[in-house]
Amino acid sequence: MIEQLKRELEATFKGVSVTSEADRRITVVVDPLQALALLRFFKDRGFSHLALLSAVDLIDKHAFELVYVLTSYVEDTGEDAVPGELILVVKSMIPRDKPTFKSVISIYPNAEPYEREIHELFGIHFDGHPRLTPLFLERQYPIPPFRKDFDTRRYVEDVFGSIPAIGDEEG
Amino acid sequence: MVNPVLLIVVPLGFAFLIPILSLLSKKAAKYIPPIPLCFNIVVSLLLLPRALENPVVVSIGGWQPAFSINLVAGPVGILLSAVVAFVGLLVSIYAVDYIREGATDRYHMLFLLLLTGATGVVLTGDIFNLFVFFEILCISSYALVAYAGDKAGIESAVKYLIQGAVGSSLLLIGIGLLYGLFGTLNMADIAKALQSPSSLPVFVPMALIISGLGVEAAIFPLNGWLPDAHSSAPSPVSAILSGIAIEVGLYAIARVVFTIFGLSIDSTSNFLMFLAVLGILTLLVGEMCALGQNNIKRMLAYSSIGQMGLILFALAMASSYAVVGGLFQLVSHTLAKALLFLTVGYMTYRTHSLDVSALAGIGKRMPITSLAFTIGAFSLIGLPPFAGFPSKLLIVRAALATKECLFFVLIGGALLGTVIEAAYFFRIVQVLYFKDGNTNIARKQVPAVALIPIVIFVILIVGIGIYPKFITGLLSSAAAELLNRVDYIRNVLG
Amino acid sequence: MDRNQIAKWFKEPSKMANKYSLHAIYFCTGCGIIEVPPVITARWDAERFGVIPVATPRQANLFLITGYVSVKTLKAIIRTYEQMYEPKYTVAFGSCPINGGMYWDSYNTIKHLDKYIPIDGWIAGCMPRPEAIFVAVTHLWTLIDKGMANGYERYKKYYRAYRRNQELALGKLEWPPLYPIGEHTEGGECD
Amino acid sequence: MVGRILQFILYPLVALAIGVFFLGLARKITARIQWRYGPPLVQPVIDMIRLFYQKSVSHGPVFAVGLIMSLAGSIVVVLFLPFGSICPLSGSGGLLVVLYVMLLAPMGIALSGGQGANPNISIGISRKLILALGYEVPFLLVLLTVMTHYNTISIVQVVEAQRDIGWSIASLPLFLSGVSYLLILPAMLGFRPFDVSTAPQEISSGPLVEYGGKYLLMATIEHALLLFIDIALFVNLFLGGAGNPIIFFVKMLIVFVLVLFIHAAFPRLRIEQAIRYLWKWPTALALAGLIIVTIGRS
Amino acid sequence: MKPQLILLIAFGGAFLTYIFGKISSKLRDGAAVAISLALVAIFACLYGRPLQESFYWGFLGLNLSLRLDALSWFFAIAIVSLGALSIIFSLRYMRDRERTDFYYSMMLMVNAAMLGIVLSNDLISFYIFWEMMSWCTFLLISYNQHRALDAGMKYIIMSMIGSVAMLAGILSLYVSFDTLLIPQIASSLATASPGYVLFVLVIFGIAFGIKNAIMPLHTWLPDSYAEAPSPFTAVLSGMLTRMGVYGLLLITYVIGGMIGGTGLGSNVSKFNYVLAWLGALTIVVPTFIAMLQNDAKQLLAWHGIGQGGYMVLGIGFGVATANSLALAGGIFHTLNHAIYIVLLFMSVAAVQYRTGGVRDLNSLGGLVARMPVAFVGALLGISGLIGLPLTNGFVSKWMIYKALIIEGHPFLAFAALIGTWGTILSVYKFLHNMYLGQLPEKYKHLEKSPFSMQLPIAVLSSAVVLFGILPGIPLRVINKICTWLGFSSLDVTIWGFTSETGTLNTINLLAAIVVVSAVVWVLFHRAAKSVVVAQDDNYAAGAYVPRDKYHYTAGFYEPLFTMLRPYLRDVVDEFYTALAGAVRKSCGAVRRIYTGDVGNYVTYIILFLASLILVQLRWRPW
Repeated sequence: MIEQLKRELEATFKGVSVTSEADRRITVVVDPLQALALLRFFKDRGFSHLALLSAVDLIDKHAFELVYVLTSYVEDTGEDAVPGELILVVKSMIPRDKPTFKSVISIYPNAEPYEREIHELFGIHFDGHPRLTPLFLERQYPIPPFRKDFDTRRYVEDVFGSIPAIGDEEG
Repeated sequence: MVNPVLLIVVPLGFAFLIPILSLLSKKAAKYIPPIPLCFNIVVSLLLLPRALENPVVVSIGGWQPAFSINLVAGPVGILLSAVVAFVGLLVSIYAVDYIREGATDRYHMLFLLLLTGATGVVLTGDIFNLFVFFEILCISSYALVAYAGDKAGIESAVKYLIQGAVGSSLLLIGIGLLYGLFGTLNMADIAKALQSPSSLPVFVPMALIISGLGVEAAIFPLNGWLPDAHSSAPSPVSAILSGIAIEVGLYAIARVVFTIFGLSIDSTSNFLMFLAVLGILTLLVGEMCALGQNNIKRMLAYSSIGQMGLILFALAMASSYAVVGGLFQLVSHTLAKALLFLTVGYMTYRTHSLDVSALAGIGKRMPITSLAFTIGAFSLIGLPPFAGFPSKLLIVRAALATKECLFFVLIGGALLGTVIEAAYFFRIVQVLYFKDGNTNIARKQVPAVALIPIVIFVILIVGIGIYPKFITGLLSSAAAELLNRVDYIRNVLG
Repeated sequence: MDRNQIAKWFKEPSKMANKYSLHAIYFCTGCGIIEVPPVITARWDAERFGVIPVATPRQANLFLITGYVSVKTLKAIIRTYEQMYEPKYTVAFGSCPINGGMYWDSYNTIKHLDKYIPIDGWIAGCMPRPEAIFVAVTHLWTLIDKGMANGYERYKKYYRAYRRNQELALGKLEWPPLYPIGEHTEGGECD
Repeated sequence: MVGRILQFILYPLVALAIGVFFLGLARKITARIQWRYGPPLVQPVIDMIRLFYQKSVSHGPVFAVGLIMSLAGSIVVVLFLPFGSICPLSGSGGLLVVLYVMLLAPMGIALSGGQGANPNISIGISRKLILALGYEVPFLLVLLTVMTHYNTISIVQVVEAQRDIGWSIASLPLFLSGVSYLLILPAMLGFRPFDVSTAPQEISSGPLVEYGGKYLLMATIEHALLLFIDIALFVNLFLGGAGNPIIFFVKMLIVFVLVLFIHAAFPRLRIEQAIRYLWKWPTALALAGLIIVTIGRS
Repeated sequence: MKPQLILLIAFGGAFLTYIFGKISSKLRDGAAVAISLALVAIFACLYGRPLQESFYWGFLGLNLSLRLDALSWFFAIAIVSLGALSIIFSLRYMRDRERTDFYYSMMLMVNAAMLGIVLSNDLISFYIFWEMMSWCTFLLISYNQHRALDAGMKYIIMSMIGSVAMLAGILSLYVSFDTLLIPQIASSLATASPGYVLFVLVIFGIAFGIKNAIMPLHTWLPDSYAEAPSPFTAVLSGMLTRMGVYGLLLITYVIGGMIGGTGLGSNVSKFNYVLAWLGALTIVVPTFIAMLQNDAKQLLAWHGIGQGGYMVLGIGFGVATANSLALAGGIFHTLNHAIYIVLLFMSVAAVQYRTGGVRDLNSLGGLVARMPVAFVGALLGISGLIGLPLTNGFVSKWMIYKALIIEGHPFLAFAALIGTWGTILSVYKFLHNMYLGQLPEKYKHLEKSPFSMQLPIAVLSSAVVLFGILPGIPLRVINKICTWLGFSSLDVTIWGFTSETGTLNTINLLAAIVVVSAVVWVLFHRAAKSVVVAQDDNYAAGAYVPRDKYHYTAGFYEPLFTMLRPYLRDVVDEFYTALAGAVRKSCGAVRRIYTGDVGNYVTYIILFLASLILVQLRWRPW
């Protein structure tokens, strides 16, 4: 079933690499332009559950890697499907200097909070997203905190350190 | 000194004067009719005191009773002719301004003819004479219904003509049979010669006459023509038709039933019971048809059928209270229905549509007319301060006084009819006053000429309502005259 | 425990009553709240000392701040503290409110809680055991006795500094200041 | 005359003392049932003294007036109930007046809560009134049974009648209504199976959310008096209301402890479940009692 | 001072105001107030003096006459004073509405018609004034156009059915005794057959039942109260609907001699016993339906029906078992209900006036801060409605309950008591959603209600408390009415009742409550001070909820409604609408007879004739 999927992928998308690590886990690396089409392709195949959307800050490659983990609710995903669900990991790299990507809410509606979180913590802008408002953090940060170039100790020092203790300056 | 014949001759003369006058000046024709009607009122008021003791009997042409055509101007006759003349006068004043387009002189001539027919029917003591006046009445009303000249008017006039013709022919056959049996045309003679009305040879003519007159008196199965005729005729005409024509028909039935066939006296035949049931049936059918109606004139026509049913029921009970109540209801219905038709005439004229919802907001635009309409409607329902209340009171009391359970059921039906009547009249009052609409019409009163009759009607209704003693005296003597047949015969035959 | 010395009751009833009727507001601020259920139930039974959890700050006079304080929770803590009324005491659980504890370098936690609200008692330990809570309570009694548990007076005295620190940490606060500060109350009328 | 004035002053204080003692007993016994040591019996007194000195929040005049009205209502009801031989206000209206003056307490709290303008309060009050409607149905049936049985509307006469013919709970119809009264007692006192209107976990103690120092003090006093009233009414109507106050107090204690065990053991019902229960068993029993009494009487 | 002079003033006043209205609105307002106050003064000084005057013979030989005695004085003073208060109230309420002179003249006309009913000594004038009252009310109900039209239609049809039934009843009395003077009928009715007495009772019972909205005949009331202009709703609910109660009392007078006892009396007591059970039903069901309403005036309207049940229960039970306490309770409750329902409608109207006609309970709140006087009026009104001690409702309910229990009818008492609890729930929802809770943003700057509205509210609130504390004042008059109706008199004192089966002493109650409240207040103020806090400084689990999002009074008793909703449908109303639909459909069917084709009509004529002759030939019936 996995080979059959692999053949179909290569047939429809050019420049996509499919590798399968464990027995029921496939990693597909695709360039950002075709990412949405690929996700649509998988959705039609029955992978209707977006388990996780996360980002990886590859600071040395000056890129962010967006990782979509897809599974299917239904046991068999095709006629001769192997019993037990199949986990798909779709990765695509976007340049670090202008981190924008298209929102997948149209395909997977439940991606909305994930995209807000990634926007807040990595600063990746998802255009087409209804409201990219902050989700967890209370304050504004110069550099989104999860980026590797964000020095947390220095931030703590100059933000919290600068707040004087009560009672001591009045003597 | 004053001869009742004048009551018929003067209006007839003036009626034929109008076409001649119209050759001279077109406009003059519309001022003619009020004159003979005033004359009639004066004459009948003069005759009234003499008629109260005993009816004035006049035989035209001097022949003996068996052959002569004689008029019996008793209290009933005088009362009704006064009412006919009075209402005719007011409607003619109203028509002066209302009837503008079309052959106005022919309208006024027919109008006078209709009134003479009505007065004749009321006064005559001879059944063939009754038929002649009845024909004058019907033919002039056919023509008047078609006066408007639009498709609906002509079509309903033709229908009215056909049914009227059938009715008159039945009446004629009945009269012929009676004449064959008794050899005389004088009502008193026949009454004297007739023993038992239930024997077949007498019953068939009675049935024929009653159905013939019934067509004109709008009794239930026979009144197919009324809704179309009254709704498509111009307002003054339908005022006269509803106000006078059907009442006169009903009077004729009463006269025939009471004096000629004397059903009230002999207790064996309960034909009157049948008439009472028929009356209530007419009432219920009339009211129920009016409820769902949204063409205002058809609604008023149906309510006339309802009221006729009530009067027939009252008269058919044949007790003194009942007949007084019936006549009182007849008078109050004439006043109220004429008022309603006159007010509706101008309202629909102003809003150019007969639909009830089109009358929204007229209360603000034409305050006096809509107030008059409301008073007329309340009087028809029988609410206290207006004329309808004492008459309905008398009828209900008479029904309850008979102590028979059939009459209890019938009066229950009558009261149910009143509730239905209240339902649709209050709906119209709501539409008039409490729905906004017709803001485009200028706030202009009805022209003065039309305002006079409306105000007089209102004064009369409220006056009689508050102080009914005003006419109850006249009514009780009229009822007495109608009921006891023997006095009638003695007076006429002397 | 001088609860049943009647003479003391008559001398200063409010101080004694405050000592032996500490109603703690049941407000889960951080990881330490898992310690409170065993404290108030069968095994350690805080009710012996008159300490019971209550639902609203209005009824409470003891505020247990249990565990680390994230920036978002600080807003709720300040709001709740201001809704309690004198005399009120706060006890901070664990090392995180003291100096940030193991989250000393996290961008999202408050390091020194006493910069924002006055604290009367500290319990060290990365989640102190229930016995430590009772030590704190008894320590609080002595503080009340000596009149040193005056967090609420300090809050009133230095309210302007507290308010400034709070707005430094949290940005503009929606609710008006508790005590009239005067110069820079933007808009909101003080109550 | 002096005796009566003394009664007027002392009786409410005694009632309050008993009520507060019951509160302390409640906390102690529930603790012991939960295998805990539990606070001293005088803990409620300590809490009240602390509340007396605690500052508090007010939301406007009605916030205080409502509470004063409810507390005054409860105290006046206490004056109507015979306690052993003392009964200050027996002569002015009897059970009907008690029934209507008892309305003042929930109405007062509802009024003052209303001005508190807090969603928890409104939900609490609406639950409190629905629950009240729930237990009123059987409660009214019970009172009507008693009144029709003894053909009087004054409690004092009911107590005297029981003195010679024995406790009314012994006679069959009144036994049914006595049991029905016991079944609805937890709902009237606001104890655990039915404390849905002041549930700390769900609606952070319902109407008491905004009550601070002295307001909470008044609420606790009112709750204490409520305990006294409902149990004293039960003892008077069904257990013969003893001659001297001591026996009266013992009877009240027994009834209270019985209710307390239910309080300590049962989890809280949802409001629909509470209503469905209240309108099923207690109402059936009370109705049966009333029918038997009316048949017996006519 | 002859009675017909009073009526002349009343009716003349109505026309006068209409004419003044044409001149200037100020003059009209002054005239309306002057006339209504004059009437109040007249009746105040007519207290002790019974009058008897027949004034008009002209009406079909019937003699119309007026009288003034204890019963009619009691109702007259209530009508006149409530009329005056509502006129004063509507000075400001109707100021900027159109067609106000029509409104004022109709208000005075309705008051005059009610006076006519109460003063009339014979049934015809009674009927005349009854009809005038009906159609004046119809015109006033339809005043607000739009939805009010259907309410008006429903009202007028049901009251027409009632008055038609009454007309039949009156005329059957006239036919069998040929007198319509009430005293004479009373004497001659004693000799009538039991069946006939039952017939009279049922006919008049229907007419008065419709007007007093007893359970099966109540459907017109909620819409009319809700849609009529508020000051008129006050008069409508206060006194106009209670003409039904006056009618019932009139019937008890007419069948005076035969209460209790066998034969004729048994019929009377059976009828009144059924009436009492209907009254009990009318207490319970509408009160619980009232809980469902979200419109303030609908809620109060349903309570109007419920409280009407108390009166009917009191009077019906009192007559059935010759118990004067229940009868006095019923009559006293009529007065009390009139006072506090008018008070409540006025406070709703004051809120409506200020908030621009809003009366939906889910969108109001927190108005106590902005309209304190209206709040106090509403508070006293609802405590009267519930019957809290020290209010007038309490005393009359106490009388009814005591009579029911002592006479051994616990189930009737149970229905009434459950009605009280239903009232508490729905009335608290009314007060809470309208006055307490969060003040919405848009009503932040609402001004107080104007003085001309506060005056009637203040007067009525003091009346509620005064009659609650000193019930002796009205009870003395009611006692006279009971004796006049042939019942045993009660030993009434200024503060309540003394009787061996249980006394009521409102002064003790007042003293106890006042002293105890003082003590509690002192304790309250010696404790630590409390800080007054803004309404949004509220505990919300630490979060700060912005102002306009904090409104929450919708769906107050949702858990209870989910259980009770299927049982609380107004089944009677659905039945009536179905009946009306059936009538309209049958009318449509009847109209099809007139097919419009002349062939049919002619065949009708011939068929009629043929059938006439055929029937005569075959069976010879005639």
